[in-house]
Amino acid sequence: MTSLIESTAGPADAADVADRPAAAKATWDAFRRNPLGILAMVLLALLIVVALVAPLLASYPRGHGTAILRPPSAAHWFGTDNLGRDVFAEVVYGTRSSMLVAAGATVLAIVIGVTVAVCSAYFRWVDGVMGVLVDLFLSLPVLPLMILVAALVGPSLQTIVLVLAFFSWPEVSRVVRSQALAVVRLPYVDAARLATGSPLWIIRKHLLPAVAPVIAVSVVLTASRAVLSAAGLAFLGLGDPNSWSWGRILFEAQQSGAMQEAWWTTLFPSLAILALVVAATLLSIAYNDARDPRTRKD
Amino acid sequence: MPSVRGVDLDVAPGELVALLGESGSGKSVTVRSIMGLDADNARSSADEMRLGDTDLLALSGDERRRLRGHRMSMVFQDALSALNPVLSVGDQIGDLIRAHTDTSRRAARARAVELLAMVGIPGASRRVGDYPHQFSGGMRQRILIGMAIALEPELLLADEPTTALDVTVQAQILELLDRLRRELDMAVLLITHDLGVVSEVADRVAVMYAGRIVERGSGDDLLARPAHPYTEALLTSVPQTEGLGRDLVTIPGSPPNPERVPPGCAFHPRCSWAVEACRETRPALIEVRRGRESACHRSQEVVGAGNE
Amino acid sequence: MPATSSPHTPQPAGTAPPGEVVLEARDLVKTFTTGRGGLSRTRVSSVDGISLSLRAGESLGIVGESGCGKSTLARMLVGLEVPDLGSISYRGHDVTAARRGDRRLLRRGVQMVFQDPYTSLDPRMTVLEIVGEPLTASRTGTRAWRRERVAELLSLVGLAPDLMERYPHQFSGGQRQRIGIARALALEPEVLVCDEPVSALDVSVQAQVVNVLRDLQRRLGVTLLFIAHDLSVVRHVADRVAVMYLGRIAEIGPTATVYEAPAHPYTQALLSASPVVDRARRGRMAARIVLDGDPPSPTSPPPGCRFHTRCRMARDDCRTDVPSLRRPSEAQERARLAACHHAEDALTRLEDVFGPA
Amino acid sequence: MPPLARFALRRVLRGVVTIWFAVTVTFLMLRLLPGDPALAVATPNMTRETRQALLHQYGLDQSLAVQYGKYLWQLLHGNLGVSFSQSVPVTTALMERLPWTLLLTLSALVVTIVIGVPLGVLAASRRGFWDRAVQLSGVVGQSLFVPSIGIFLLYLLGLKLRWFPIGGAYTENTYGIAWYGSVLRHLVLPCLSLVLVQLGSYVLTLRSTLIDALGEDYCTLARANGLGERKVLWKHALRNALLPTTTLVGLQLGFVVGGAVLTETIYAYPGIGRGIYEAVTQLDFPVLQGAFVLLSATVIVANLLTDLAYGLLDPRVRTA
Amino acid sequence: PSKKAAESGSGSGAELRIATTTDVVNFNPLIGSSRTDYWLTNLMYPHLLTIGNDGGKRPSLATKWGYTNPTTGFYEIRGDMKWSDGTPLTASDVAYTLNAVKKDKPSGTLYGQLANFSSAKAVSPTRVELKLSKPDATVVPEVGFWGNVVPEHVFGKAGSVAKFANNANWVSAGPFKLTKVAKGQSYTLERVTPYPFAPGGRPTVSRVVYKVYPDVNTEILALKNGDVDAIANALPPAQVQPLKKAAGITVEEVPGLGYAHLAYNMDKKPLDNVKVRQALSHAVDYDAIRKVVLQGQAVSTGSSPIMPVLKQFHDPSLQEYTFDPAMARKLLQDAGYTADGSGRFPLSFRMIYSLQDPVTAQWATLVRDDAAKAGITIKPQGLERNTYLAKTDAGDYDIYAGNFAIMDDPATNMTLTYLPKGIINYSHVDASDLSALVTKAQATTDVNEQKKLVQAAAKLVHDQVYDNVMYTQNLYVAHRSNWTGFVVKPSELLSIVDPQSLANVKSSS
Ligand SMILES: Nc1ncnc2c1ncn2[C@@H]1O[C@H](COP(=O)(O)OP(=O)(O)OP(=O)(O)O)[C@@H](O)[C@H]1O
Ligand SMILES: Nc1ncnc2c1ncn2[C@@H]1O[C@H](COP(=O)(O)OP(=O)(O)OP(=O)(O)O)[C@@H](O)[C@H]1O
Ligand SMILES: [Mg+2]
Ligand SMILES: [Mg+2]
Repeated sequence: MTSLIESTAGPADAADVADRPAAAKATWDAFRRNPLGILAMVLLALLIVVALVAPLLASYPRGHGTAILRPPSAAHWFGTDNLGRDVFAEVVYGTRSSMLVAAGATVLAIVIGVTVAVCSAYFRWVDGVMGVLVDLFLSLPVLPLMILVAALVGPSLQTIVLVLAFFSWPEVSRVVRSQALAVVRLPYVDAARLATGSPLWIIRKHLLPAVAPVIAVSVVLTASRAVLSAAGLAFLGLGDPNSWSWGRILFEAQQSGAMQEAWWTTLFPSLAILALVVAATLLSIAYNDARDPRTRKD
Repeated sequence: MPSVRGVDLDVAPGELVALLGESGSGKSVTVRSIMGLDADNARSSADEMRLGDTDLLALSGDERRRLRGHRMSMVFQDALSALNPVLSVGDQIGDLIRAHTDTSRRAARARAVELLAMVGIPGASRRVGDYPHQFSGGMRQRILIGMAIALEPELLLADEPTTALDVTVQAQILELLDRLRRELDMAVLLITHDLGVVSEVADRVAVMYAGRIVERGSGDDLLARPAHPYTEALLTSVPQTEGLGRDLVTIPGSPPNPERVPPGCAFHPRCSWAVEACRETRPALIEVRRGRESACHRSQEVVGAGNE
Repeated sequence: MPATSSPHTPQPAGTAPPGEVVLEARDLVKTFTTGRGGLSRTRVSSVDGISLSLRAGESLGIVGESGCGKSTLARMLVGLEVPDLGSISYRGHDVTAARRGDRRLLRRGVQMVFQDPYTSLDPRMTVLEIVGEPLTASRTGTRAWRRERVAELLSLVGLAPDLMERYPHQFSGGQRQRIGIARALALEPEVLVCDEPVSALDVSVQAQVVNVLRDLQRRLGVTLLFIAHDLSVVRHVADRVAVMYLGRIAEIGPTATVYEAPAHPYTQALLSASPVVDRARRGRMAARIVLDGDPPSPTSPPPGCRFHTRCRMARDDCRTDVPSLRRPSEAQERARLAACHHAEDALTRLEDVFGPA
Repeated sequence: MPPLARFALRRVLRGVVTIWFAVTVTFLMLRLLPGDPALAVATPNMTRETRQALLHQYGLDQSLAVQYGKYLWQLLHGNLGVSFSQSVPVTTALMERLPWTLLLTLSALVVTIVIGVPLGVLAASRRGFWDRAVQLSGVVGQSLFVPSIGIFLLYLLGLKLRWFPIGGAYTENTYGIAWYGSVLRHLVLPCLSLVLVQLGSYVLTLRSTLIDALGEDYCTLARANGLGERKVLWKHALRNALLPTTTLVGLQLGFVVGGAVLTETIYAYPGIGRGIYEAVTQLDFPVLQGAFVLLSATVIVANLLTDLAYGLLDPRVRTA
Repeated sequence: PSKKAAESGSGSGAELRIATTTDVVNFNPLIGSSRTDYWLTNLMYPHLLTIGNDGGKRPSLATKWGYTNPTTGFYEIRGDMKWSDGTPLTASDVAYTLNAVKKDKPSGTLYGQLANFSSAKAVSPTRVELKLSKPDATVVPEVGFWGNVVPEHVFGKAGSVAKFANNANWVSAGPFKLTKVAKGQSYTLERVTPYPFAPGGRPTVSRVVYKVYPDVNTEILALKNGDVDAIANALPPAQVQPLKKAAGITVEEVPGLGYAHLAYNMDKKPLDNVKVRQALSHAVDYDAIRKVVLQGQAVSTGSSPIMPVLKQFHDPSLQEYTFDPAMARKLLQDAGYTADGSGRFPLSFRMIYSLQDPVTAQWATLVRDDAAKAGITIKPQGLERNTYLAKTDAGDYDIYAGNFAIMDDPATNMTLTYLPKGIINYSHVDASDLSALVTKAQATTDVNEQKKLVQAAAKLVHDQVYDNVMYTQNLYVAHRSNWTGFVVKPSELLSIVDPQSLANVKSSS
């Protein structure tokens, strides 16, 4: 057999590529080539901008208007609700508080979840206790419990944030822990153990940076799940009645009985929820794909 | 980005050719191209590729597929990951047999038992229904070999079949391969980076560096009188009894990054023989003497030095 | 490539006069419990009654098949793992329990070089941070001083100090392994435990690292524990060698003795099975000792001599009695011990290993 | 002890701990957070005296420890107590609802798997357009807000097209075949929206694990052995890729059963999720506690089943 | 058993399907608290009295009622009613019910009416006499209206009526009897004969099915879709017009007997100052609330606790507080407050309301915004129902916003609302002149005398802002137009699903 082979292949296929500092550029390059990822990022950025500059886009929807349950028009892009308020303004300000809630809950959940995860990955004995606790938490029916707590404590922004965080950290912890466990088993952590006796040092210098990408993905997913859960609570009448959130618009539409006929009162907040969650999910997928050298190439 | 360039190989029936090269030098890519199993992101081209009198390049994808496992087969480096963990060993061998021949399920299984016995799995008939994880590393490798020879192929490509194994088990496997190729008159292309293995079993040797074959020749000749500085350096850097107490001879620098292969001779930055010409022109693989080819501007001198 | 000696070559603290025991292990036993929960919970006997002593300045090689417990032993010796039974003492201090104080003592005195140069360096740290980590973490010295020290260490292992701002992935395997060695040296340990430091490297690079280690030993008087599965490398590096089989030491003694006259059937098989780059001896393929079967699983090690299942010389007593490490009768080999009931017998059949001379 | 018995014992033990945890969490939440069940059943004309009597009747005037001890003791005897608001045993109140939730979630699961596996395979094997399309719709589905999609489906398929009834689990006063037919018709919309919402995660998981599996050596070997791409995909890769999906089923089932609140609410499906919501509004402590016990039990059973399925699929577990 | 599915169309075999938004919580009418409980149990356990559109009591099971002396009341009841198991419904059932409730203290409304009641006795099969512990004119009409009569031969066997679930084997005195329950889904009731208030003693439809929907949106969908024939709940104001226009659907107007109000907690500091309360009263745009939130479906009560619908008590001379921020500011200045540069007074009030009450939830924000115009800060605090109740009970609010479903009898209601110990005295008013008037009105059986007293009390409430009654809401319910013969009764509790209404309704298509 004779053969003359000319073969071409892509860049080196090393599993640790993603972890290199230089990989940031490679990740970004790959990310840039994913239209869905870019779309998601633009969408997310847009929503964030809307949240930030809400006062420039619309005045805070308060009081009542005269035109009640009017379909979308030039004056009211998204129509008006049963008190004649501008649905567009409601959605704009809803973006603000929905994102605020998501951000607050996510920060809390991430802090708790990551702390627990990293500690259980590093300290065996913590893992024993916290591992069981996380497992137990994960087997609790989350949404019903959220409803219960929100109902008992009384709905307010703080309550919602706390409730969401309280029930989201175990999932964060689960995901981060499995990654952290893999990292803890890596020889460079052993090497660090031989270099210093301080667990805090190792966690701070080695463990946290290594799980950072997982945390990043976790942040996005926790936030998007928080948006859905917060909307769910609001829809059941357990949202903060004093700030506009997408869930509250839907809840009020439901309360006024206008849901089906006045489609604009439900369509736009629903689309907003969808847009945020889809954007967040796509972003995390695109980021993961870009980070993983195996999927990076296509 | 090319990771393998202009590789020319031939293996005769019953012959064991060793393809030697460091990690990343493109050995596996070569094997995959021969099998027609390029990764999604790889493209390979060849001027000529034939198996016996079949022109592989002229075949359609499906014809090529039917060749695989039947007339040419392959043994992988890591037997644990190469065997499907959720299918029984007998099932996997049976799949192979039934993919190429019109065999009943039962007959395929019987053949699987036969093969397992042939590669030295004790209690083959009992173990044919077992799953990969239930076998030891050496047994798995033997199972892979059994699978590869199931349809008595003309060509067997063994990609580092013993690297993951201990020396004692490695010896078993090498012996098994050696025996089978003689019994079945197979052509074997053995990929390895272990000079010891090459020295033990190879009839002919091809040495790869940075995606190219830099030297070829019969085993005895090549190992005794390397004609390429890389082969030479490789041989001297292996700790040997003779050199005890002395520092090992090292090759300075490190293997090139496939993304930035140096111009000219890829080995020149590490080569103690390097001259100006090496930096600019890539030496072709040319015959140094009968049955010996080397890709070095100074092959003659290198061989000569070895002869002293 | 020998390292260029720098003007301020660091001397390990309190270098012991050669011959004195620095690190001693007695009857170490380590068993792991494994299993993905549920049904498959099993106990793995990883190290079973190993005693060793390392003398200042010597290099002890450990060889053995994969999974025989080499790494576990190494990890216990550096304090990464606590033995179930047995004791470890460093310079006479019992450091087995790995309490805080013990750890600090051990860390200063015994350091480790890891097998895989790719995963043993944090990809997110620069060389400066990696090598200087032991110093930074303990807030030793000023920043500038640490920089100086890292530069020194790098040149000690033959790396240009101006590479210290780079990240590990910008280095080749051999260079990385040298970074690992430099890191291990940062605390000026007396003992360097090297767990297969060259196994992951290509032959062409392996030699560089082996040379660096030998050079360090010569110049700094570091005591080396060198683990490998490649017999030829160990032979090159080690003054003494220990052969491990399934968690126990099969044979231990001066390198030359063990390689030239192995007294344990397992050592013999190992030596005979190792491919040698020597075409002249190619023909022995058929003649050599090829062990039957596979290594037994450490989850259910065989009783008696653990090697008896594959031993060509196994008799009844091997199946029941655990052989102790003893000196085969010949008097001139006082330093060599073998754990075989029939070591004398084995010594008479050496031609099976090397073929007829 | 034989390994199987030990395994069983461990599982049972874990189940007991899980239930205990669920009970305790709920118990403490109900007692320590504000909210007074006597007020929940209050009418404007209720006097303080009546409230006191009610609290006494509910046993809520005892100390926390006593209440907790009593509850656990009762639970040990399989007694979940008596509903505050309905005066019937909690078991009765819950068992009326559980079958509907199980019907809904299990049928949604079956449909999801039946649709999800081919979609996942399609996405993994036809990279490019199909992959992106499946991926995108999976993500969109996953991101849908249940009430939103519910409103839409009810409006479109319920009111405008009149294909499906609005709310409920069956048509009253139908019998025999007609009854089963009506159950099916009522099931379609809630099931559809559950499927829409959960399909994405299954497809995406399956897709990525399939892609991983297709790149594994064993698939390369299968190809090297001359097996057709279809066989490689469906026999070699899929079997392996189904494992993580199985885990997901186990993880999600409990979640879905509890999370069906919104679906059940929007479609007026008489399941346990809505039962919980109603119990919350009435602060019916025993029913709430019972419901969480029941849901935890469901999760445990679901995990046990997935473990079994995992064992069937993965010989590494089965034959260990 | 294979029965035929819903025989739609005309005739006596028809089935009436009614939508509701909540499940039955409890089948025991003496405990039950949800609306659906009330609607369902009313079809089985008769009330002694019913109510007219003016709030006046009308005969039902009782044909005559009154007082023989200030501490003895009586009911004369019909002799022609029977329980569905054949046992006649007699005065002893009535006496049993009242005595059992007094003894077992079930949580329902009835027990609250029995404060001054000591015992009842059936003096004949058709006459019950009530002993009162002190003179109280409200006991007979209120107990008669609120209380269901339950069968002694069933409930008597069950031990305490406060714990009896009554969840199977129902016995009914008509017009319908519960036969099948599917929690979360539907309740099926079958016709009971004879039923004296039905034409020919036989309810026209053979079966009534209550179907449970999650919310009014779905109910409306189901009504349009034909899945149900009527919706029991009152429509949200915004849905009245669209449904009136919808083909095949009839919207009925139901007089409201309740009112919405703001109660200023006089235990909390500046709210004990009448000027502050008056300022607050002038800082609400009542008209706008009625026009926008209630879509004009509400009427002013003239800021009086006696609604116009209660014609015999109403005092048209009381005028509603005007929405007048300037006036509010002036009143506050009189009270010694000064506004800061931006026109804000240093006054901030926390106003609680229930999130489950959509109408209040909507106007709560309007109240806040109106008050802001007068420089007063109001912070609305929407609460989940249970928390709302808990806070209400604890007096943990500055302003209470809410509404009462039925305030049919001024004297009764004033004792509950304005006496210091009154359990719905949410403004915590304790004024001796008001208390004196109310107490006297409660004890007076003379209607004219009582009218004078309650009007005087109402004027006090109005002038001193002991309570700020905002409006009484007219309710609307919808049914499919092919159903006719509904008898509309006031309040959402009765509306078109009152037993007498359902006994007469028929399908015409
Ligand atoms: N699928 C792929 N995508 C991108 N690059 C690849 C791929 N496969 C191989 N390469 C690159 O091609 C070069 C040759 O790889 P190959 O696997 O043939 O080396 P090798 O000689 O077999 O090495 P080893 O001894 O480590 O197995 C390497 O640089 C490798 O990174
Ligand atoms: N953390 C652990 N948990 C469970 N089992 C372990 C652990 N570490 C080691 N083992 C087991 O102990 C035995 C000895 O392992 P060890 O790593 O010491 O072997 P080794 O000689 O270093 O092998 P290799 O040459 O492959 O590195 C093996 O069977 C291994 O599976
Ligand atoms: Mg390879
Ligand atoms: Mg090891």
